[in-house]
Amino acid sequence: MLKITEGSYAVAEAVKLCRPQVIAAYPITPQTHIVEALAEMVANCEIDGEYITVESEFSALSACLGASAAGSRAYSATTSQGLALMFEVCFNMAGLRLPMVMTIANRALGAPLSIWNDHQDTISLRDSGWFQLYAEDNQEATDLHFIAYKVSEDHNVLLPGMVCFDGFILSHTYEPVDMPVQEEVDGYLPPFTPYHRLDAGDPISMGMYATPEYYMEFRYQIQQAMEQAGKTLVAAGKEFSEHFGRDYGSLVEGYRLDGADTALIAMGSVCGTIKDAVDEMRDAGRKVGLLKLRAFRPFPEREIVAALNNVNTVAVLDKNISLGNSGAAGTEVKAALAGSGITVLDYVIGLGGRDVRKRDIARVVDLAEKGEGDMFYGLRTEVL
Amino acid sequence: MRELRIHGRGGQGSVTAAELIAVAAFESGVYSQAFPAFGVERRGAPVQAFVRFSDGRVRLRSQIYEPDYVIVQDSSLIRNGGVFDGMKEGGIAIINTEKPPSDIEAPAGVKVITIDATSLALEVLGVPITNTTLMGAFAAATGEIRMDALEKALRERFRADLADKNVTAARRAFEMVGGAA
Amino acid sequence: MMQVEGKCELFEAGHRACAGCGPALAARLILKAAGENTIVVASTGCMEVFSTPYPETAWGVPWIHSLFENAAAVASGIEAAIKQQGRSEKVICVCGDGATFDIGMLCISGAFERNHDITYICYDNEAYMNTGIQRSGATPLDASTTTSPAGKCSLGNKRPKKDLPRILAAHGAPYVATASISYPADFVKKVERAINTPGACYIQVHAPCCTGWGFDPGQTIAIGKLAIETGLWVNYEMVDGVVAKAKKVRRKPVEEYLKAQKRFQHLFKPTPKTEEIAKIQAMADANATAYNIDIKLKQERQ
Amino acid sequence: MPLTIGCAARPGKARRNLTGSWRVFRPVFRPEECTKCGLCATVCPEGCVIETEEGTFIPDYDYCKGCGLCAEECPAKAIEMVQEEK
Repeated sequence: MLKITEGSYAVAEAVKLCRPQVIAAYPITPQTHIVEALAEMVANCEIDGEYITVESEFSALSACLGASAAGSRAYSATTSQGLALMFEVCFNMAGLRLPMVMTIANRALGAPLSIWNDHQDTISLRDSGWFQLYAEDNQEATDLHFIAYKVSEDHNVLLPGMVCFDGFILSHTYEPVDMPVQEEVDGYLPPFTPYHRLDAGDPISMGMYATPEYYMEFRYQIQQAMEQAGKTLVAAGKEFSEHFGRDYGSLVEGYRLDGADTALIAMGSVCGTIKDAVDEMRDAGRKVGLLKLRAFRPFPEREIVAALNNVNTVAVLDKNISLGNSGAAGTEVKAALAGSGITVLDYVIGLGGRDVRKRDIARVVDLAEKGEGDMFYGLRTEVL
Repeated sequence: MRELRIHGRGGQGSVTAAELIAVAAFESGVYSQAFPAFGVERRGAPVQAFVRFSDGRVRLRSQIYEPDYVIVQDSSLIRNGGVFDGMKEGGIAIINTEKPPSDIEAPAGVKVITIDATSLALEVLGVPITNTTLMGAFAAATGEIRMDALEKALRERFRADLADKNVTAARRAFEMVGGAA
Repeated sequence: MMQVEGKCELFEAGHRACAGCGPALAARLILKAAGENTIVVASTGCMEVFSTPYPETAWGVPWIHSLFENAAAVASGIEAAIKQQGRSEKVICVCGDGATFDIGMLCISGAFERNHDITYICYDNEAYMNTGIQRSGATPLDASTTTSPAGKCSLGNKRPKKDLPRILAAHGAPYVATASISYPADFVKKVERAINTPGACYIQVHAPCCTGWGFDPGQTIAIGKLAIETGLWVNYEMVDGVVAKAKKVRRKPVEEYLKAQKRFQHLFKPTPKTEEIAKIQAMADANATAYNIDIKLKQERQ
Repeated sequence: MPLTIGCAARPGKARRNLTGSWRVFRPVFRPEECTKCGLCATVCPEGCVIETEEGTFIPDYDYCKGCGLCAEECPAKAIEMVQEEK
């Protein structure tokens, strides 16, 4: 049913519908509304699960790791510094091949301290073995939770997943969301069946150490699981559209790419602004389109190559910066399109909550068409 | 798509006003989007909140720079400047003040509606919280939200006795501005 | 006398601990006490490494290792999960003193404050043995380790051991105990009591390390006994924050304990550091008073 | 054997590792002097001292590392450590 609600509450409602058994989370701006709502749901027995009020994000994810290992569906949410504090557990959980879903209300990393949105937090964990999905709006943020649990718990995948949605820009925005009912979600997302679990009836040792004779093979296994996650995401996204009518059957989403000379590439909520800007530019006769990356891990290289085979120029908008190199998506798109003859330019944009307007998108396209790029876009040169 | 910018002070309920106007708009049959100017402002500091209204899903995520409508929760905010920035020709500004519209220095082409929301809120609610009153004025002045939809939104947000008072405040403002408009 | 179950050890032979390893004995005794209906959560450390090189696990019960410092948080999640699932297993953390006293304090404090139904057992060998004998918050005063070496200007570790049992008792832990592998029956009894006490319980078991402390592997039990007989280690129980029982001894001078270990040799050679030894003796005396451990002879009482 | 997902393993595999090869000194048990107290089995860090049908004890030399704790702690002094090779 379509209802108007805050993004955080939509996510909390989606999480509730996924029937989490153990929730462990630590409050941090701008994630707080999600965990407050979940705590209330547990307090009112709307969620039949345990809510652990941990003393740090590090413990939040550690507790989720334990819960998942014991065979329960686990959930957490965090952002920015909280995610950074989880760094070690993130790698560990993926290596242990324990499923769970975590919502990230994307936020910049300090210093300087910033509570505002960019993607530096999750991008910094792209190598951790978690699959990463980025939502454009609160409908997508809601829906991706059902898909993420299904994929994470699939025995061919067994990797944890992050559903990333932009802090404040989505988390604190009221807008209409079509929220499924419990029966519909139950029909799509089966109960968690652990591949193996800590169980005195069938003992197993988890988290052993691997000597050089084994370590690489275990890492290769995770890499294969990540590739499988791509396929399972597509399948689960298609199945989702059969159940709910909204299609997530691709790791990327093209918008008005037909006949486009210049393609923008972006992730998250800025894609909405870009779509409006593309419409205006198309109305003005400019051949511009958008390729939205819904998944950043696994990286949808094949899909990107296929979607962009007719464009001349690609402008990648990165709400992150790999300091000492360039934006993460820009670097990877360049690698994906190497040898294609397509010019790929990277624009670091919207860091730390800097607003991105339609006119900024148009200016980026201007720059790209002139061949100017690989830059921080929109710097206030007067303060430099 | 039409856009509303609300100017207020921390603690005056600007964010709640934006949310409830968005809810009422949705109930009135349009797609709406409400969000605050995300900040760390404390009580008393100038704050902004935004609402968009559209016949289709709202995709735009930037802040609002060229509003069709402005609500000013406290006329003292005018002297700081900026409340009318970027307002569209034919736009409507709803200002909480005892003064008549002619006393407000607004850009040409902007229709100014004034309402003494503070006195009305004090009379009906017993506290100078003006956001629900201004929502009623907004409904009457713009037609973006129906009064019955606003009433529904208020009743969903506030518990029974408080809801009654807020509905009364909104309705009184709606009638006052409706009469004037 | 304890039951002997040579053929069905839950902590199996084939592990790679040093010959004469105190912690290995602790692990065996823990599982003897806890039995099969147990989930063990381990920290990174000596025991984890010597017992679980893939795929050769020595653990006959469900066992998980995540990181160095998060065992108590992982256990919190496991406990919540099995409670939610209506299962009956007991959750036990088995972690070294580095993981417990130092890097894991945050997670432990949180888990104890929330009072999860877990038993946290610290096998205390008084330094980071896995990485080559570096000091921890559990290293005793004047012990020479690789990061607190005795030297021309140093007498070894500068501070006495942190009083972790009292810190955890102050969290409201219903049962806190210290034990020693040198008194296996007592240790086993305490583990049984802890796992059967609802809430977060703590046991700190003294587990001498022949390699790190510098003594002959055959002396592991004897060294542990000397720690108790000199009053430098006290075996006691705290129930709801109150010391309920402490093992009484006829105390020996601390020199007997110190002299037997290489880590304290600098207190005797080249010349005896009498004043420093007196400080350590004073610590033992203070322990004796605090826990009332001295067995008094009849004449003395008169 | 294919790798287990997540570097996990079932119990029983440590016993593949025959730590008896570490031994330099071997405990020799003299059952005739044994008081059957079982302390040797209790204190063995390997858990490789086994009770016989007679109630006396023998070490499992496949795993015994020769630490000598059993000999040291035996109240009857019924265990002697002897060098493996001279």
